[in-house]
Amino acid sequence: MLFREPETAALEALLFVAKNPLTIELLAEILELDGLKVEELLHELKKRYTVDSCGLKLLEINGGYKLGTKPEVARYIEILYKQPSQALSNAALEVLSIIAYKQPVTRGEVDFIRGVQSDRALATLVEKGLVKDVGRKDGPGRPILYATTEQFLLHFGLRSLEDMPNLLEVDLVHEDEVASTIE
Amino acid sequence: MLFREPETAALEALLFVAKNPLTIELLAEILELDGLKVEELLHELKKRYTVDSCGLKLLEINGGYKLGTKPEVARYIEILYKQPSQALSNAALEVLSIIAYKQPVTRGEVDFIRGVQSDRALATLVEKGLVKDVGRKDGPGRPILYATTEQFLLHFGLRSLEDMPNLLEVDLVHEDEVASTIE
Amino acid sequence: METENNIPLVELPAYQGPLDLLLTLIQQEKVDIYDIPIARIADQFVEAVRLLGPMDMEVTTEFLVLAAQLLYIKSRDLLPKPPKNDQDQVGEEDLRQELVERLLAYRTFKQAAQVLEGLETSSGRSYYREVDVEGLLADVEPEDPLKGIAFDDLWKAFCRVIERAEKGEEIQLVEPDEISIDVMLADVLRRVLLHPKGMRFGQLMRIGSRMEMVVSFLALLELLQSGKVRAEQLTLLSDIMIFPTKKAWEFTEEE
Repeated sequence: MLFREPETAALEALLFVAKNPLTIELLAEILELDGLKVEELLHELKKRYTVDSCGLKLLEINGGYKLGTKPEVARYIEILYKQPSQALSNAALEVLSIIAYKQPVTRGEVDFIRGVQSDRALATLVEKGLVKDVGRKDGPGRPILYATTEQFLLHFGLRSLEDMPNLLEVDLVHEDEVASTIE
Repeated sequence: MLFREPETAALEALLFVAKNPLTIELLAEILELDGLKVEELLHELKKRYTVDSCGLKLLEINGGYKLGTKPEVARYIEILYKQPSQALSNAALEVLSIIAYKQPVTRGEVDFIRGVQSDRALATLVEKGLVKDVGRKDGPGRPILYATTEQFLLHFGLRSLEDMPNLLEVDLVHEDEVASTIE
Repeated sequence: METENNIPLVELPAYQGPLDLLLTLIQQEKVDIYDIPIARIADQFVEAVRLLGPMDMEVTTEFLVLAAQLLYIKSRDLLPKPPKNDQDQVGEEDLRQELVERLLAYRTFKQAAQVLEGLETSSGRSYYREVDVEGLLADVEPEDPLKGIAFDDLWKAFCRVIERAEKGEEIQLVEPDEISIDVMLADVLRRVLLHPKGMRFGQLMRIGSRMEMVVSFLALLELLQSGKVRAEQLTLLSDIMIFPTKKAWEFTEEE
């Protein structure tokens, strides 16, 4: 056979127990295979999961791989968790989009762009693990800087921040000018 | 035909995310199937996992079900989670040597002998299981007494503390200046 | 152009903020964001804020600040234009320009938020396992923390401690006549403690200044008196040996 069964099994198990996405390099090291072979096995796994009776899905994120459940079965898991999925509010989405495109960014900068206080929305995003504190900005008050998390990428089905849709070029230029007036 | 693909997928996803084993009753309720049908689907999953290229396993724990990894792949998981052991610092070795010879001994005593604070080194040794708290010394403040652990003896192949090379013997081996002053 | 001064009924229940409201008004008017008819928009804005009714104070303040800004720009517009070189002219242009830029930036992110919302729906919801690393690690034998360390290494570490005590570096840094008996007491005791098999008297009296020797002798006498060390002399002319006693350890934790 073309495929190495024990290594495929090990690969699946590793993805199952890993807390963070696993890179091909790390997998290659643990499995004692070369990177190409690991990619092949990952591809094989991905294919295996496509069958309808399978509830799992292989996700690529920030150059790493992770197991998750298929979106089709989400409603069952929400019953288990007794948590109907709550869509993010418009305010939260606005704050999130500002952080996503301008990260790292302070609450004051977000407030300025939105023209309104964003503390509640920001707290919700932090609580949901979509945004996190990544340090402090130099300058008066040393305000906290926020950035998006891996959970953010997972939530929106993005493989990395580069996958984010481009903002209109023109608007971005203006937006930068505004940003410079904030400092 | 016999099997319900979407429900099997949902079942697998539920077992995948579950923190605690899920009972057939609960699964039946979430999947809106009767218990017998759930058992059938579980059986189907179990069979699917038997192939060699699969690293997962259906676990039955206390009448509940969840997913786990096959024992065959355990060694890979160990590699993933094995923390590279950090070499002990010189400070930690010094503290360990003092505790080995003077045990039971308090932190204050170790500090006094070394002429420097030893709290960090001592904490490391306790965390690594080489040194342990063996009670309190009578006297003001009733400070904690530390002694070496079984793991310490095991490492050096000592059956008991009496087996520790005593200072005098070790001195004979070392002809350096320090040793010769001890006599 | 001011024929219909009646305010269009704004049917948006909640604005994300004053910029959101302003943007909505501009969109309703179908005017260019770079060429806002300030007078009309300002009036509509003020009216809309009035209609928004009771909101919490902070939010209201933000709407009022922008309303005031709009009215200010409007009032400047209505005044006869001063000569070109006047500084106020520049000030007004700046205000307008800043407002446009803020609106554009806000609009960009509002659109981005809508894109994210779309992504949220289209990507579907995946769930992940909460991995219990502690539990997994419980089954994994931890690596020997002493890996690669021989008993000899431990002994060498102990020698370093002894060496440092012998050097007594803290004391040598101090001027001899400033040596306090307490410091010397600790120094002597530390060295005796490290030699449980006894230390020769001569060895204990380190070569140093006369003062240092005197003080260390005094320290030794005090240690003898308090019973923390004892002295032994096997024959009349042999070395006097100094030993730590059980009491030697009683110095502790009072620092």
